[in-house]
Amino acid sequence: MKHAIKAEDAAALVPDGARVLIGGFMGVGSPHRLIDAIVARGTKNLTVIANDTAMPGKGIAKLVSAGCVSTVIASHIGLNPETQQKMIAGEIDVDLVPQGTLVERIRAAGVGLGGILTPTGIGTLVEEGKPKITVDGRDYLLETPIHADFALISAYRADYVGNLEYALTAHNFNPIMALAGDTVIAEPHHIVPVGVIPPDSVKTPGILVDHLLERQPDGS
Amino acid sequence: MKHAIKAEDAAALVPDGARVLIGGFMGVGSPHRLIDAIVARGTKNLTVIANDTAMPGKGIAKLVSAGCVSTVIASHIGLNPETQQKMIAGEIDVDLVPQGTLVERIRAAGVGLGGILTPTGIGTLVEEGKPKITVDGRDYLLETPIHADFALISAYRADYVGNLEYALTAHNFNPIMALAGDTVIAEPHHIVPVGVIPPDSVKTPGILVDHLLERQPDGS
Amino acid sequence: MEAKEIIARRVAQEIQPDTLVNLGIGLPSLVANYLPNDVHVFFQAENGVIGLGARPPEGMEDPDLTDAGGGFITAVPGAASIDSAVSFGLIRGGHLDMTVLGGLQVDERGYLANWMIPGKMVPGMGGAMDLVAGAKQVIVAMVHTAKGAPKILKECNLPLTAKRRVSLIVTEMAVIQPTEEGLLLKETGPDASVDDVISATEANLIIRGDVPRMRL
Amino acid sequence: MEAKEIIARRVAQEIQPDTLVNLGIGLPSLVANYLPNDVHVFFQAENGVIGLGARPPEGMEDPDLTDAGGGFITAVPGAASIDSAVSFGLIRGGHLDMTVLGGLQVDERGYLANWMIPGKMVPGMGGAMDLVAGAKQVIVAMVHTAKGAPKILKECNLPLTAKRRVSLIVTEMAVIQPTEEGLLLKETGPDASVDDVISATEANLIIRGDVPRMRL
Repeated sequence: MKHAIKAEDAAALVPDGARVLIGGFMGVGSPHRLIDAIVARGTKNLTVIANDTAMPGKGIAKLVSAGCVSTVIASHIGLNPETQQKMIAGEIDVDLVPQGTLVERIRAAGVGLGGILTPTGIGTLVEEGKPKITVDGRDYLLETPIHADFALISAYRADYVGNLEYALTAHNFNPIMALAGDTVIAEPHHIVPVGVIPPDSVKTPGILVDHLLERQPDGS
Repeated sequence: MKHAIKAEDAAALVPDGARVLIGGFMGVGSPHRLIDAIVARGTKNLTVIANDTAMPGKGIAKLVSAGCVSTVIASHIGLNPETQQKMIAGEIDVDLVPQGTLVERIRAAGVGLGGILTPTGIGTLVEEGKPKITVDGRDYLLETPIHADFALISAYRADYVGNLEYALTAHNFNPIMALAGDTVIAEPHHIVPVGVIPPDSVKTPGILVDHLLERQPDGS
Repeated sequence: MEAKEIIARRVAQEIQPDTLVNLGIGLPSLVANYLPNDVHVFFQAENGVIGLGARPPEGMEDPDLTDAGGGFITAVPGAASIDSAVSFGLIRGGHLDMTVLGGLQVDERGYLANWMIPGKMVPGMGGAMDLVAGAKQVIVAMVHTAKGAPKILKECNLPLTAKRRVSLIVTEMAVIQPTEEGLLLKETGPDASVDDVISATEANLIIRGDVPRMRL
Repeated sequence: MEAKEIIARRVAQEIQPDTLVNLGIGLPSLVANYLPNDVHVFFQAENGVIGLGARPPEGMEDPDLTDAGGGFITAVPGAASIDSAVSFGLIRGGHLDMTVLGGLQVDERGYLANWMIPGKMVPGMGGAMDLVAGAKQVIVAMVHTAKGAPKILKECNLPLTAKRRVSLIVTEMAVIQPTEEGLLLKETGPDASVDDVISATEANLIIRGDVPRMRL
């Protein structure tokens, strides 16, 4: 059983310079209270691995604006001009990875694979510096795992074992990232007693989750 | 929308010599009516890719007994002495693959990867003939995709779009195999109208399923 | 008719019933508006839903249900929520029948560039590289020229999205099919002659007999 | 006390609270019977459940809920159903705290052989290779000898399950920890002296000071 903790206590677990996976797609399904707590704490030099950096004022964009981030590994930063400006100004390193490759590299880290072979990126800038391997006459890039110290994820519903359910397009990277962080902190919308979530509805088994964020004090 | 078809009509789709993925683990979560229909039809020379060949009289074991199978790719045949006897007698080729490698190779075929690097099997007989690749100082085997002409799977509940839900340990290989057969035939316990299965409960999107088996005539 | 409407209407004709289709954000997303009512397809939003529905009525938005551009959507009956690994597994694994994408450039080889302008605009490739590498059919939907300059070139000078010949290029001026021999002009736009298309195109075009007009 | 009970009782002492544990079929599965009531762990059955519960009362079996041996089980509150890709993802990815497996042979390097006897018995490795390669701790639970012949050898002559040093060997005669220097005898069984263990073992054993008896 896990006791739910306050967002500020969860944020305090993440040190300066940590590598953090953050769930969400353009802010949908991101752990918003946890992000706010990290901004409030003023954590520095984070390497953020996420699909995108959202749009100004939302989700991961707040970490970028607050100067918490030194490196971004993402598939898309197009809706966040600030990330692009900081990249051009040399304040943030940005590593762009195709979305399907990004999620498979995170999964590989989570499930103990040494890498995967993907056709995506063959013949493009993405193949620079990567081994090319031919299988059955077709070329693939060898893409290696992306490990992280933390996975900061969002979920629809949790129980106190840490089992998680997700809603609609707020799944996105969250269930995969839950496999790949050394420490996994989940921010659920709801927390229910153990036994309420049916086994077939659990998408992240609780044994993967280290910390649960408590609900909002007002119950929302 | 898909019209549910009879087991005998589904079995008729599978020609002699086909490569078929069959879901199930020791018979749990196998498409039993479809297997019976293939046995009744007397299909020959199947290459069966499955976790195991169950135990005599159950599931895939019936295909082995009926002489439908010429090759088995599986992780375990220990509870089926008949498979072992036929292997020793040279009547069936058996390729043994570690269970976690088997499911990842099937997944790789289903999700368009050219292979995966796994530590499983390093330093054992399994590594014979396979490229060894070092990533971050650790050795991995390159394991290649396992494609198939058909995936014959079992599910708990379907709708007429073909969306599937699975129950408890009857998930096993079914959701992964649904990705990897050129033609996917699903045998559900129940079929419900479209819209009854919530989007978050769907584990195999209907667009992957080509044919649904009708319910038993007696409604069971 | 506006250029975008011509393009969207023409692309809509390419969509086959009972398929899975991914529409990119911007111009491609307009295609859904022109699908005949009796053609049932499932639209995928690569952020995680199969069975994307129309925009919800005001006040009925669900913050957990958006498309890949972040806009609110609904889900049709029979929809499925999927995570990003499954979503891109479907794309890379050849389960997506068609993707419709915008383009910056396409060339005689049928190669597409649509994800960056070095030194100027680096949004990232998002899902585009996977979509072009993995979808069964790739349709590029774009206006024919950019400020008068051709976008259909002998060879792309912007970084490629994939080294894969796209299936079809649809602009307001032309429908062009990349083939092994080069770019085949299949149709001209409602307001464009064959000569108009040739002069607005840098790439060589293969012209076989009479080229019909689009029927919209 | 029977050999199997000694082994199961002793292995149970190794299990830490709030961990994820996989018990192999046969002897290892007995370990669950000897876990103290106040130690909460989740048991995984690799065929697809986390939170394996006891055997159901007669008549309450669910054909869709079995363990890796095909026996009927129940699920504890907080259980999760998972597919084989997730199940082995957890195993290979280092999320499984402990696996307890049977053994045919273990050697001085701590390497385990437990999946085939060439020309005689080829059941297949099932999940064993992944479990030994991936679990944080690997405990081999087996009787010390087979028909009087040692099973703890200088070097395995049966095909290896993995080239990985297992964490602990527990038999009815001894608790042995494989180390970089070799096999360290940590405890003797309730009815075995150090000399008894040495003579029933082909491998060299490292013996440091007084070797305590198991406390069961």
